[in-house]
Amino acid sequence: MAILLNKDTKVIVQGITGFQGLFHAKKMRDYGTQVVGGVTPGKGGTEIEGFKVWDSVAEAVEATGANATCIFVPAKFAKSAAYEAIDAGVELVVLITEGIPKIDTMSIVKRANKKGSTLIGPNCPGLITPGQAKIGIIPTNIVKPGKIGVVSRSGTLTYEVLEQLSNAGLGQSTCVGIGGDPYKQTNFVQVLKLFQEDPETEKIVMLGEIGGNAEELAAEFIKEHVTKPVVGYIAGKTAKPGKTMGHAGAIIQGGKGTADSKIKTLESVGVKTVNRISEIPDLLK
Amino acid sequence: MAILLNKDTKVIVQGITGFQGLFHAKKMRDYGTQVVGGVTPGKGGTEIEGFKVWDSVAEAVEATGANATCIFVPAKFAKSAAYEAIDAGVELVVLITEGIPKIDTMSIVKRANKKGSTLIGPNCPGLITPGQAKIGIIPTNIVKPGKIGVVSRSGTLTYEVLEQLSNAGLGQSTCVGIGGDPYKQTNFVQVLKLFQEDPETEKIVMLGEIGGNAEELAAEFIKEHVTKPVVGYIAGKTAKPGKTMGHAGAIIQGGKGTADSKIKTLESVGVKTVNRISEIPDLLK
Amino acid sequence: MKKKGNFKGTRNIAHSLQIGRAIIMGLILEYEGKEFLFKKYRIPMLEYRLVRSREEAEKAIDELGAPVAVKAQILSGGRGKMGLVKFSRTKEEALANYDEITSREFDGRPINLVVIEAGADIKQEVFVSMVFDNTGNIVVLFSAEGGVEIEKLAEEEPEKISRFVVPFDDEIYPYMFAAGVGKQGFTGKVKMKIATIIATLVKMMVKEDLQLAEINPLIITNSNDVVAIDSRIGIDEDAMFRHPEREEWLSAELRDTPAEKDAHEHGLAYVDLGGDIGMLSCGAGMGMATADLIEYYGGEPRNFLDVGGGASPEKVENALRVMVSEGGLKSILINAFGGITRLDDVAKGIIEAKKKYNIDIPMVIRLNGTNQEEGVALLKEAGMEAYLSMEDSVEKAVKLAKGEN
Amino acid sequence: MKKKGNFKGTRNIAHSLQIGRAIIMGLILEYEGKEFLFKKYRIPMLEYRLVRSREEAEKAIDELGAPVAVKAQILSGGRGKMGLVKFSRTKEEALANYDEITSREFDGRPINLVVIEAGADIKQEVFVSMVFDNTGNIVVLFSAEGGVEIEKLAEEEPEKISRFVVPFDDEIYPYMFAAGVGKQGFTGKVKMKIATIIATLVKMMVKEDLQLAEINPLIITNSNDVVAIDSRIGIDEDAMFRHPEREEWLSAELRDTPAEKDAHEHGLAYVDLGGDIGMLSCGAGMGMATADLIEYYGGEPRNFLDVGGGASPEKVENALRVMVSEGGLKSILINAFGGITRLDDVAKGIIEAKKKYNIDIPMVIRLNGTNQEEGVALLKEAGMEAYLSMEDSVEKAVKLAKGEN
Repeated sequence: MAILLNKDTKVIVQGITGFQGLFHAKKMRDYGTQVVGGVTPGKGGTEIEGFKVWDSVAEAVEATGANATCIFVPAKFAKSAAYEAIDAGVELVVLITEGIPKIDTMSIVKRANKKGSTLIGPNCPGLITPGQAKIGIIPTNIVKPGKIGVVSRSGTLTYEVLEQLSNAGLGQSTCVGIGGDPYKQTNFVQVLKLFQEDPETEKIVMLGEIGGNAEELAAEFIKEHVTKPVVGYIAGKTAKPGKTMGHAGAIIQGGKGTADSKIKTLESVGVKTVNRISEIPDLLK
Repeated sequence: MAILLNKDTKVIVQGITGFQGLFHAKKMRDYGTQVVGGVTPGKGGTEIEGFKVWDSVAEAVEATGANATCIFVPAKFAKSAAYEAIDAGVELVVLITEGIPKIDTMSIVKRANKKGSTLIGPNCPGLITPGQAKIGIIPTNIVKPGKIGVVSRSGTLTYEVLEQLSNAGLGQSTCVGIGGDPYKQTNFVQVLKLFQEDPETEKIVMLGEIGGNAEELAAEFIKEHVTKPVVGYIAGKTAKPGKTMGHAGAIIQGGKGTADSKIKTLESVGVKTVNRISEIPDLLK
Repeated sequence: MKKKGNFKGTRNIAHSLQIGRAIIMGLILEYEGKEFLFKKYRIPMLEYRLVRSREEAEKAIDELGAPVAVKAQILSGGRGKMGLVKFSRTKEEALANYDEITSREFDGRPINLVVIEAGADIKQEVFVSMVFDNTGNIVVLFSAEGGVEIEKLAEEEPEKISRFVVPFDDEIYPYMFAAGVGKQGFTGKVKMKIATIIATLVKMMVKEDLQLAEINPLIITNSNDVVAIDSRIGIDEDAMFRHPEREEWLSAELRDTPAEKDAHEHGLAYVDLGGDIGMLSCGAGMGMATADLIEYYGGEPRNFLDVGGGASPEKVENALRVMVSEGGLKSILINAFGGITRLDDVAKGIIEAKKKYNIDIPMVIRLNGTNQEEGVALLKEAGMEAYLSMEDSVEKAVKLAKGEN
Repeated sequence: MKKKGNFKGTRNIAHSLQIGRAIIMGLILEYEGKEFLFKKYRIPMLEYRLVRSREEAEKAIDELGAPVAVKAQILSGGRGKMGLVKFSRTKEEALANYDEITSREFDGRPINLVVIEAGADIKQEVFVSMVFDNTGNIVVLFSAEGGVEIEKLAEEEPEKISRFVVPFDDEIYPYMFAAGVGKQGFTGKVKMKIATIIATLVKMMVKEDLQLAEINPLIITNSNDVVAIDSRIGIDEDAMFRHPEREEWLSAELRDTPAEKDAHEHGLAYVDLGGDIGMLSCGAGMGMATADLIEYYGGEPRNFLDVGGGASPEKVENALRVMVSEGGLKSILINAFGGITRLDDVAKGIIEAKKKYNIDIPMVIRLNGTNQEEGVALLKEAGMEAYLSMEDSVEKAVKLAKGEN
């Protein structure tokens, strides 16, 4: 089963005629993902490396029945691209683009919530269900099918963890990179819920970072709703506390958001946390 | 019972320190309406002719429990004033102001719909429940309590009708002036529904005008839901068809909106229509 | 144009007499739509010049080079059919067309504003037009078949028109129109250029307080550019306080006849209806009903003239001045119902006007309501009578206009 | 500031090392907030001049007339406590304060931008500050007790702070803040002036892509004017493409150290962390984890330096150049996990940099993943070794920095 994505998911790539879009569209297809085409406004009716191209998501969806999209367009156009996918009723919108203005991201999240799309990202590596399909840029050579669910705020760090898991013989059900931006729709809680409900996922790895309160919210959720074992890692212990967030920021943030407070909160609800990534596989055995 | 407004309704007046606001606040109070105060931003804490003044509707509502407002502020500030009332949870918002930009009116209607306020107007004379209370500018000397519900798109024409009804011994349950602007929340249909449900209303008078499709929608509603007798009048037979509405306007409007087509549609669902206002009382007897 | 901000006026309803309340707007000139709106929003256009004299026309033709189009600037669509837009292959032809057009009149005024526009390289003409509906949506029509017979096309081959319905407060992007434009046979760059222009117009509708935005034709050139040849824009006159510069536009002058302008400046609503019975009402709905009643009794109202509720003596006096300034009246009907209006004030205004402007056209006055007795007494003093019933007064005015008694 | 538009970079996470990902922003100068934002939105202010020399300062003091405030322009709050804002009763005092302030340094730079501001007639100081929360709301704090001890007030007397939560996409009006401002003891005109300024700031947050907007103090004068004395604004650096003029602001220069600036210009993320182990990672999360691991083994990273995923040899080379340009390194750790990144590219960059910049600081390299064999082979050829495990490489780098082996 896995979560969010499997071999039946029909994926389009927005920005498919760009360098990154095309490169990763091919990688996705090579892995077995059903990439049914792509969208680049103004290039509709053409074809590129075997991918059909449409001018708009609505037209691509009408023609192919796509239910997922992977967005590679530049930050300046990301809002319009994401809106387009959401408006066309695409169920799973994976927004790889980084550097999107905060206001634009908030608008995208709001529209996705309103129209019922699941939005992964922005500024994320996407997701992969090993052995079935991937959307995004997670390398395929470091994953293998199995029963560990992985959810992560960090991109490259995830790859390190995936490889260590695979090397230790711990395959993955699905790995979701939720992305590093502060505003998002799909956060730890949403993915933990899916992993908890997924019969193929037995244990969960959660890779967090300093800042914000996503890990704290995850801890609350785990306490109430997650019965599967969770192993956690928080990056950023070295980081210095911020100085630029203004009085309102400081008052709202309070003492929260540091690595230590996150680790403490997670431990308090039964999550085993590690100091070094290399300790993760052992805790899952 | 009557509809929308009775002697227990607590009314504030927005723009109460302006000439019109104060003049009509006094008239309303004189008629027995519970005018519990008024709002003029920047004049909070003062008093005028026995009315307490607040800086904002929220504060006035908190202090008085007001559940209705009558807005007399200039068109330029009408949107903010109406938003303020809606946000403060005021149930009945009567917007007298005319000349409000269309986009502003659409925004007000949308916000009222979203937050559950009933909006009467803009560009309307307000409403009166004879013998109990009035909100707006309908003269009180021409009405008398009774069982005829009156709903009208026109201001002064309504007064003529009210006087003829009263002179003929036909008192009114409530008279609602829904206002002449094309965009509104409370239209014929909404008022007809309330009159149909109101046990004190026995018969209904409906004063329409050329343009738009409010009368046509009313006819549809009457056909399905109104069992009480309805008498109708449509002003504007003399009017020439428009030339400035563009192709889109012409195509969307089609042949609808003329006095003749409205009269025909109303007659087809059993509404008795008249050519002269003086014929109305006889049809109600 | 009258000052805004008074909370109970009558201007809108005057317009509604002409066009129905659903769509109330002030058209602006093609030139204004292009110069003040399309340029700002970067809608592609051909080069053009506004000219006011034969010398300016000649200079413009020389600068742009033949062929050019010579286009009368009037507040109306259908200029092509009227022969007021003329394509001209040579300079001589262009000047001849300029002379012909400026020799004509429209709406009772000479035509002296003309646009000279560069010639176009037209592969296809398309059409886009949009208005608000009554529920807060912008309704956009688009067809690959531009030209003037759009209403006919809508009736006979509705599938050739794509219709988009956009909530007024949504954010607007070209993708929203791509599939619909695609259905009319466009693809790739041309499709997206058209979709972008439609999106831009929709944004303008909200940001610029428009009530109508139409480009017909929008052309596709042989090099696949998409270019606006015409602009037909209606503005929301109630939003003038947000766009004060529009008070100075040429169209603000052209929109009203001199009598309408005079009336508006005094806070009155005035519409010329073409008959012979001068009509003054206190309140707009009453005005409409009175006009209807005049026709019911076989007469023809000369005008719609409304002083609104609660009018002062001065306002009534001014209204009568405006009314008689137009001439052609056979009788005058004053229908005053006193709700907010004080009838003694109305009577004072009538008496003063009659004296000041030596009005000797037969006058029928109806007074009913607030301060009726005082009003009737004042009239009597001045040798005039008043009716109580609206019907009776209208019937009398019609008879007088027909020379009966 | 680096160019935007690449879809997978690393700049944000570098900032996140300093301030946590929740609030990522670039502070601007008080002067810029006032000159480029407050003026545009008509927030009332006192007269002020930006001066860059003693002559300009003297001229400004003469023009404004004593008393004046002399205010250092630095990218930080708390200037009062640092003695970098000084009220001056006379011209002499003002010049002395100017001399004192400009003799000092902040963040390793001389202070040479100063604002001279007219003296204020202060009846009361109040405080307003706003940021976004993580759910798309703007959170506004307002207190009638302005000054610098706001965090303390929030803790000890929270009822003295009014908190407003406004959805980012709502339309904003002063009425929304009137009751809350009223609760802090204001009424009538002063209340509405404060509410209007708060509403204006909230609008600015969205329209101007801000991440922080704070006025502390906002003052009420004896004539009941409400005037912004300070401005503390953080901008969303990801929105720079909508505000290209900000690239030219003075704060854009001040925000980064020279090494950071150099790094950003080459698409690298660089943060100075103060230790002695130079650290280069391919990917930002990896960088954070590597820094943590360095501390875990008892070392101190000199920097956070990230080339991102899929880096070219040139990028790696530039990163090493930036790293060594800062000095003070006892060892260098390169942690490359090859997912998208090709490790032969990383190896090429390392070899080239070592040669070009004569780097003789002990270097520990970890290569694991895509094209690992090729990378290791290239290093071997150049006389270098590579670790496979992250832990081992970090441990080694820490030992080297401590002079162990």
